[in-house]
Amino acid sequence: MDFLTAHGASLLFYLFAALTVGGAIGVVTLRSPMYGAISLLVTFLSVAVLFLLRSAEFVGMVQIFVYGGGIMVLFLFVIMLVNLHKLPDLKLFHGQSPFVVALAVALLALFSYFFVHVNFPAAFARPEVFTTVPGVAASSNSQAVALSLFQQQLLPFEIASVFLLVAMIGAVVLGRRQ
Amino acid sequence: MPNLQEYLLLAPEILLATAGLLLLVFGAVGRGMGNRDSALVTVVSLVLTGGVLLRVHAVLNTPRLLILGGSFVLDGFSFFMKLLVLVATALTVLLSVRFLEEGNYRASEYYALLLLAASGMLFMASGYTLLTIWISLETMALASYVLAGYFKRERRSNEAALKYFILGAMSSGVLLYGISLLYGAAGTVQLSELSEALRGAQGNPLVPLGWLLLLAGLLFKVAAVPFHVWTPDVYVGAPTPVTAWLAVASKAASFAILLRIFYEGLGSLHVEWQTIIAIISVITMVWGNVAALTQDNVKRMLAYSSIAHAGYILIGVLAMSQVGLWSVLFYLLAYTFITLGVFGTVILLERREYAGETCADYAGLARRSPFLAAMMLLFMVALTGIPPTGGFVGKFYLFAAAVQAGWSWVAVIGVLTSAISLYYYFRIVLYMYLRDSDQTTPTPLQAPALVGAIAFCALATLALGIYPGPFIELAKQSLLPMLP
Amino acid sequence: MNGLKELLWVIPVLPFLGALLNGFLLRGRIGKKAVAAIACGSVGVAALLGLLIIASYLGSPEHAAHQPFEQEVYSWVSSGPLLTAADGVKNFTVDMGFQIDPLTCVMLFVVTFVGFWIHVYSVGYMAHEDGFQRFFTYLNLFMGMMLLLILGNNYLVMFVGWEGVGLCSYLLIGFYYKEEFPPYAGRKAFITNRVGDFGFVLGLFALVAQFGTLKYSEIFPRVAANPSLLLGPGHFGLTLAGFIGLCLFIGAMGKSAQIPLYVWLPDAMAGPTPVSALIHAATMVTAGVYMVVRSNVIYQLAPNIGMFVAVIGGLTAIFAATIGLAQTDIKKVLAYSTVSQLGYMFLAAGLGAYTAAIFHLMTHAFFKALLFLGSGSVIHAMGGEQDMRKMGGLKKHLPATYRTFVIGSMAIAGVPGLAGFFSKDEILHAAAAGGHWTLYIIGLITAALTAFYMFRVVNLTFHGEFRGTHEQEHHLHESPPSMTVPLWVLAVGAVISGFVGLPVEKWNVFHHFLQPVVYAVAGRTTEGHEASVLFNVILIAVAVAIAILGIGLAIRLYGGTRGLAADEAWERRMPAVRLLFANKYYVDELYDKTVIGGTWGLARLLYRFDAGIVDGLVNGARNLTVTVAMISGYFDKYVVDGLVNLTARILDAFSKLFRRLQTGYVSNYALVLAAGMFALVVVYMVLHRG
Amino acid sequence: MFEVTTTHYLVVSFLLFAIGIFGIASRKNMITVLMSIELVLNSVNLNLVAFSYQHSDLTGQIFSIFTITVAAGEAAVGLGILIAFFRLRETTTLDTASELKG
Amino acid sequence: MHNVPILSIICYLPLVGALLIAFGMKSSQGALIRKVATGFVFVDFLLSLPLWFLFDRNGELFQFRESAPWIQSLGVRYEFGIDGIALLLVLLTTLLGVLAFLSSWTAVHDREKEYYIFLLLLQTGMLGVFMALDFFLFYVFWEVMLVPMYFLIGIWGGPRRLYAAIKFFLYTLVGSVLMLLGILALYFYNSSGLFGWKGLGNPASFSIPQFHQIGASIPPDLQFWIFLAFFVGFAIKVPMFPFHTWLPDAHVEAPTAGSVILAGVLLKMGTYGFVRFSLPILPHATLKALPWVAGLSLIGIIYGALVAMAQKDMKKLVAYSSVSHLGFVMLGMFALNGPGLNGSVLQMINHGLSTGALFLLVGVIYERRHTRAIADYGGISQVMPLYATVFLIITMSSIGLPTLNGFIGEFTILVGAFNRVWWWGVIAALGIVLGAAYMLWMYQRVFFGPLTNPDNRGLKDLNRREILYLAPLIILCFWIGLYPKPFLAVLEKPVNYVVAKVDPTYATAVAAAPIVPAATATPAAAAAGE
Repeated sequence: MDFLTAHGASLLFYLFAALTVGGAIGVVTLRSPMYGAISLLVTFLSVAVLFLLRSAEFVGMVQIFVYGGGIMVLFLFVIMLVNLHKLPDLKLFHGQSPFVVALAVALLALFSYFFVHVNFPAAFARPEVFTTVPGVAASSNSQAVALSLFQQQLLPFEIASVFLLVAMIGAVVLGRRQ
Repeated sequence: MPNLQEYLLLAPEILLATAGLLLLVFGAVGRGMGNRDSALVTVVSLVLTGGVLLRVHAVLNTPRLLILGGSFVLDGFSFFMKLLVLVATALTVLLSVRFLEEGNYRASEYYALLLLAASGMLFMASGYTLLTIWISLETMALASYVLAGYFKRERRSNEAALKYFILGAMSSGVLLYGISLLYGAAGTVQLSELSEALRGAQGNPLVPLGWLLLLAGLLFKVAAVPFHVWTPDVYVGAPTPVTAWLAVASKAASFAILLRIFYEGLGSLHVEWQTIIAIISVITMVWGNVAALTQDNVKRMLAYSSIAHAGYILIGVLAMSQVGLWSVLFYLLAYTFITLGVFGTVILLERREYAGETCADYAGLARRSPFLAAMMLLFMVALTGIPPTGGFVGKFYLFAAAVQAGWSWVAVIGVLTSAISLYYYFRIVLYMYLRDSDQTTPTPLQAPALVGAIAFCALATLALGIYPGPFIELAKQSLLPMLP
Repeated sequence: MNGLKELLWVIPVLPFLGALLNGFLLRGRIGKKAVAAIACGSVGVAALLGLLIIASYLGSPEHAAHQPFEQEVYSWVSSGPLLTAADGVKNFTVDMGFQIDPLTCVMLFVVTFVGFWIHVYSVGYMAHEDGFQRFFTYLNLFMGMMLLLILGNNYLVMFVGWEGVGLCSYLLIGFYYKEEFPPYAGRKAFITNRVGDFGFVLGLFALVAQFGTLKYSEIFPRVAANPSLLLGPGHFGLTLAGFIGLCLFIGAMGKSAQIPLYVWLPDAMAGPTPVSALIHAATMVTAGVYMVVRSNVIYQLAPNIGMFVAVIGGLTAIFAATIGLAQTDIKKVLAYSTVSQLGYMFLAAGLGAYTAAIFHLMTHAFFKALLFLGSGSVIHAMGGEQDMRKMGGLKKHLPATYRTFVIGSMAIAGVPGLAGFFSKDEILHAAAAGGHWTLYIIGLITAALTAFYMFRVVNLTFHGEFRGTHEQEHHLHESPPSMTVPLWVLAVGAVISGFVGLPVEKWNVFHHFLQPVVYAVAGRTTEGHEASVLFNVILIAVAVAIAILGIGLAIRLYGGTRGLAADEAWERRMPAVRLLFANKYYVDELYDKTVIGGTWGLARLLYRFDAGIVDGLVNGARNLTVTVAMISGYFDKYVVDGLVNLTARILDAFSKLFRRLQTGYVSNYALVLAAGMFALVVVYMVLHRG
Repeated sequence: MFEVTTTHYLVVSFLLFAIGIFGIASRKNMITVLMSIELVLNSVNLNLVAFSYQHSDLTGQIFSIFTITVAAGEAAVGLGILIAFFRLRETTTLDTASELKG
Repeated sequence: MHNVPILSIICYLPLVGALLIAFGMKSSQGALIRKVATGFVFVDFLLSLPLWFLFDRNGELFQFRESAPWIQSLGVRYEFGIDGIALLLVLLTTLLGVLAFLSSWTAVHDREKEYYIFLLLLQTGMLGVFMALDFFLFYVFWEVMLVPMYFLIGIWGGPRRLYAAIKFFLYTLVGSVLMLLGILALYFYNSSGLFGWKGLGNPASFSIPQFHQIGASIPPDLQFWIFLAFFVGFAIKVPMFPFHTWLPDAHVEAPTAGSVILAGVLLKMGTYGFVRFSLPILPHATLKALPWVAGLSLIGIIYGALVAMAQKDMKKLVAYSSVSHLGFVMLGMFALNGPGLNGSVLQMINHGLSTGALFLLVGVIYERRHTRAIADYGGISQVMPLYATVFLIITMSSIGLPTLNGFIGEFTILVGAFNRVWWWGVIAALGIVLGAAYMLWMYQRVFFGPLTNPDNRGLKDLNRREILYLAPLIILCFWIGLYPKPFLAVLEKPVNYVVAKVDPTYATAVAAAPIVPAATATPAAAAAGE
């Protein structure tokens, strides 16, 4: 029990990390895009949990809402729209997939070579940074984020609006029937 | 709380974005706006933006101003780049008018997207944190995906959009991954802080991995080998004006952030990335030029040529000196006019359904329409880098930078490959002047906007070649603080 | 009178003017009379002026001081600083300059005098040819060039004339350009000469490299005073003098048709006969001798080369003479005889008997020109026929020609009292006195052979029955005075010109006159071994005997009406005496079997050798060159150019490959991107992480 | 050893990244490819958040929010393209789009 | 006089003509265009004549100088000026220009407008090359010239014109771009220095006199690289032995006027480049490269002659003879002494005259018979006596017969070569023999012998116009042959200057001509700075 209390966070991490990766694998391996979407959802949600574990509550929520809500629904719509009944009878993977696997493994090796050479000090995080806002009592992560977002990172925020505008137009232009 | 004066300095970007929005709105309400009107509005707004831009930089009393919490910078470099983008976009609009008419697609969204993308480019030129830069890059990219697929009833246009999108998204994922690693190493995304932090973080393996992936993403945008695979297909598939715009504006903007990040943010690592870029540049020049040799499709040939030119520009980048910087800027300028001119001519010759794309369609052009032939000749000469054209001075400047910085061997490859390029550029000339065609109907020069644009480009090309002084001076206004 | 010599430069200009008028300004605008007037006039005036100038020079202080009179017309080539061995960096300049000294006097007199009369002769000879004006243009051009050659005061001007006469002989040999052979012969002559000139210019380069000048008066006196200048090491293991002498002599070989470069001269007979007389007998071919004598200082410093010259000369002399025996073409005989006589001159020059060489040159000019013109007159009468077997008995038809021809033959044969006798004798004397007995013997044999074949010609041509066709016989006629007068003039020359060089030392005007030209080189004894009178007398006697022997033999074999007709006549009159003569004739048969037969055989052999092998070698050389040329042509096309095209092909192949890599499948592209990313990292690690 | 460090996050994110790349490069179905792109972006988010925790710096989190935004936008446009594609070709198989090549 | 920019006027007059024709006239009015174009070059020629008289033989090295800032930020200036060498070449260019134009009157009927435009542009380009005193400017003209030449070959050329044109263009471009790098290296060494070499810190400039001044101080290793770059550029243009294969194609395919200009002027640019840049600016490298360059030249001499002998096409024969002759020019130049250099420059002129004339003559007969195969002729001198005479004179001039121009050049060259390394002279002299062989062989095959080919019976002799444009060449041939002094006098100063610069032996002996102070570059040209 104290083991759990001691290492609960770690256990959670391992669990959801596994789910994340599992979901991802599902996405790329499952034949039916529908199932793929489902496992993608799994990945999204477990990633959200991983966020929470790094004291990023707000981001976690956004992840759940935007991904789990918006994007996933979008995907499902499209899948419905182009209902792919004749999918099963064509090959799943591209002929070159063995190379891709090989390459992915190679990348894995290469990157891990880099990663093992980094020694991150055991997390020394000062969680208060993520939660406290100067001058505001009982502040929360959301407030902190908001503050930072609307002060330091205001410009990107504005640009993001332009970006979304473009995305909207684009979706409309391309999706609209003549 | 950032004060409002600072936002006044963003006037050009804001103006442009607003214009795009308005265009969208007016295009949507009622019967919407016609092609010409929207084009007019677009050009006007671009010109206005240019004016505002000039004004803004006139009121600046310092060569370099960092605002909005160090996320936005105003300096000669961004100024030059913004002007370049505006000019390029304006010319692109002129190129588009007739094309859209033939394609009869709704014009207003098209121009709106152009404007929004342009504003994104302006932000790229001035962005000073990786976040800002990246988000504006994405804005530009997204718009260009859509524009590439704008002729959605054309299978080729759609295919182009598809390829561009998937590969673009993937590459931006890579780029983003690189950024995240850099962030991980430095703990900041603000360039000046980043370079400070990196100076401390020598030997941190995340750093090289970070900038390598970042570089991979950027090389994709500038279409350097081996990240060029999308270019030929997209250039051929996309509507020709969009192709021109991609080849010029988006390439220029991407080079802007490449320079910004690697000179200012990663200057301390130049010894490492110079060699990498040198290799890439050599491969790119060779590959682009050689691959272009056997292309019969003019647009595809031009695609490869633009790949090759990316290689040339990289020569200037890897010099890692002010001269290099200026040479890149000047070259981008010259290249803009030349390329737009070429594509303009192509558009003028293009019949519906992508006729007029193969070299054979240029046979005997010198007889059918001497004007167009002369223009094309001029642009080909310029692309080859023969005086008295901007292309020559540009190449000259680039190679000068390389030689001075001790990259002569890269320069040697550069000059040799540019000699090779003569072959395919002059194959078109050969068709135009030395071959006779069955059809002798003179090509009609309707579409005054288009012809005007071409003529303008031609004049600019010559001016840059015969009296480049002022333009070089303009380029010299931009100084990036970099290590020796 | 004394100032006249200032007009030296006018002499060569006059013929050039003639050529200019006939060749360009009045081309095709004037009649033959006018053309002839211009041509002969210009040369005639030049000749007169020449005489006057010679006179004025002889009266001038320069001559008294044994100095040449020099005249710089203008500065010709001034070609900047040059590092010379003798005196450091100096500006190499050449002037268009002329000089006159005893040697020049002789040459000038010979060339203008003989030249003028040959011009006159040509008027008659060419009267019915077309290209009359062209002919005289070339002839005048030739005169001008020849005069440049002999009047120049430096080697370069000499070289100008040297090449110029070559050109003219090229043009004149190829005068009948509509036929196949003459142009070929002309080109052969020119190119063979070029081969010689190749040596010549090398000699000049060496001189320049040494002295930075080509002016006689700046080289010879210096060297004569200080021989060490030229005794330094040259090339090919020779001394400098040796190298230069050899190179110059190679030039002489070409110009004066010495072994092995003589092959062009017989072919050169394809030209009109006056040309043969003027260029290939009297003047041009002797230029080599002139040049060797002019450079006597150098040869004095290189005795080994001198000996080489002498040997070549001797060999050429006897070789050509023997060939001459076998000829049936009258001009061929004369041609070989010319070669042989030139050999004689070189024999003399090589032995250091420079004045003797020039002496023979002069006399030879007279009688050989005379002989050629005579043969020309014969050919003219025979309507172009040159084969002696078709002639015979022309004596009565062409009396004047006959007489002059005989005089010429006697002169060349060395009949005492005629020109050839004195000059030839002096050469033999030099050989003997120098103790070069082999050469002396060679000289003697040559002399005998010469006498023999010349009189064989005389007999075959003028004596006996006419063996030609009837219509030939019908229009046999003596030539017009314009042709016979020159014959007589030259005949006179052939008779008297010898007396200027009597074999007795102190009466030898010619020798003393030319002596100043032969420099006394410090530390060397020039020719002039004191020989006893008796010695001289013996030599002369031998020479005379030889001459008589040759002539006699010839008359014996070809004389009278050669053949059965004579014998039968004899038998009818006095059969008794016939046996006696018959017995006598056994000797003749013996001769016939041994000497003559042997000589004939040898002659035929050598002729075949000449026609076949030597000539063949030359042609072979040409063919070889052409083949090499072909080969290099292919080399250029397929190798040098091939490399370029290969590059192009390689690029093309790669281009196609790249195109195939652009498959059009997004997935492939994605893979490429990923791979590229991977590669980037790997490259980085290789470069910077070891 | 149970202690979860940034490295763990890096590993997870990298696995995600690799899988995403694999999906893009080897799946034929365009929808799946789009999903794989989302995977890549998610992996980046993991990095950002992890590093922001590492550095106790909010920027990472902010950045990841933008990433999510961009992901949404790209998904929208991508699906738009897909629909147009489907209209033209009646399929979502990528390989059918290979007219442009060479 | 010096306040009139006479050089610029001469240089740009043809350009003006080209523009006038381009915008002022219709393709239909060919006759008019012909006359106007010819008029322009003729006036240009007349304008260039005064240079000969106004040129001060004892004045400073470069005269008629014009100088104005052009691209200040790079230190590029607009600098014109000529020394004796350039003077002769400029005159040669203007003269040959007139002749080439005259020769085109009947030769070209197709697309006359473009033809004359390109020809005029070419004229401007060539003149600019010889006049430029700023290396950048020089390079601009150098490359500008290529385009019109490409068209002249490509449009109005023979059957394989496309191949020949692109080959010509590619070859020369490869050469010149490499040369460009050499120029840059010089530029930076003079000013801010380039990687690995500390610069001299002079104000950035491309001024050629300036480079002449710093020449000696350039470190040998750098000199070597620059020399290499220049060498490729110039050697291809000359062309020297391994780089010559573009020449025959270009010559054979080009129209007469093209060949004339190509042989007469374009080839001289390579040699001019050597004598103007490689020698005086890179003395060390030159001395080091001596044996190699001389070797190539010798190979070129013999090789060109042999290959020429094997040709069946007159034009090709003449083309290869050019390879041989330019071998002489290069050899003389790299003899690095007075006679060699004088001869080599003089030989440039001679080659321009005689080979130009040869191409004109071949063109004359080609117009009449439309074949250049030697085999198709024979006995021509019976029907065209005057033509035969002229051809003979030119032939003789080309094989270096005394009293004609070729002799002076070749002789002095050989003297120089022999003086440098004796066997150079020997081998080169062999080239002369071969030269006589192939030229006379061709002459005999074409002009002598029976008139076999019936097609040749009707051939007309030279007409007035042809005589008109051949006469000056012949006169010049004789003039240079008989009285070269005036030309040598013009050359004396520059030649001594170069000799003194490159070979220390002569530096002391020759009072080096006063170097004209380099044009002061503007401070703005700290350009290449940082």
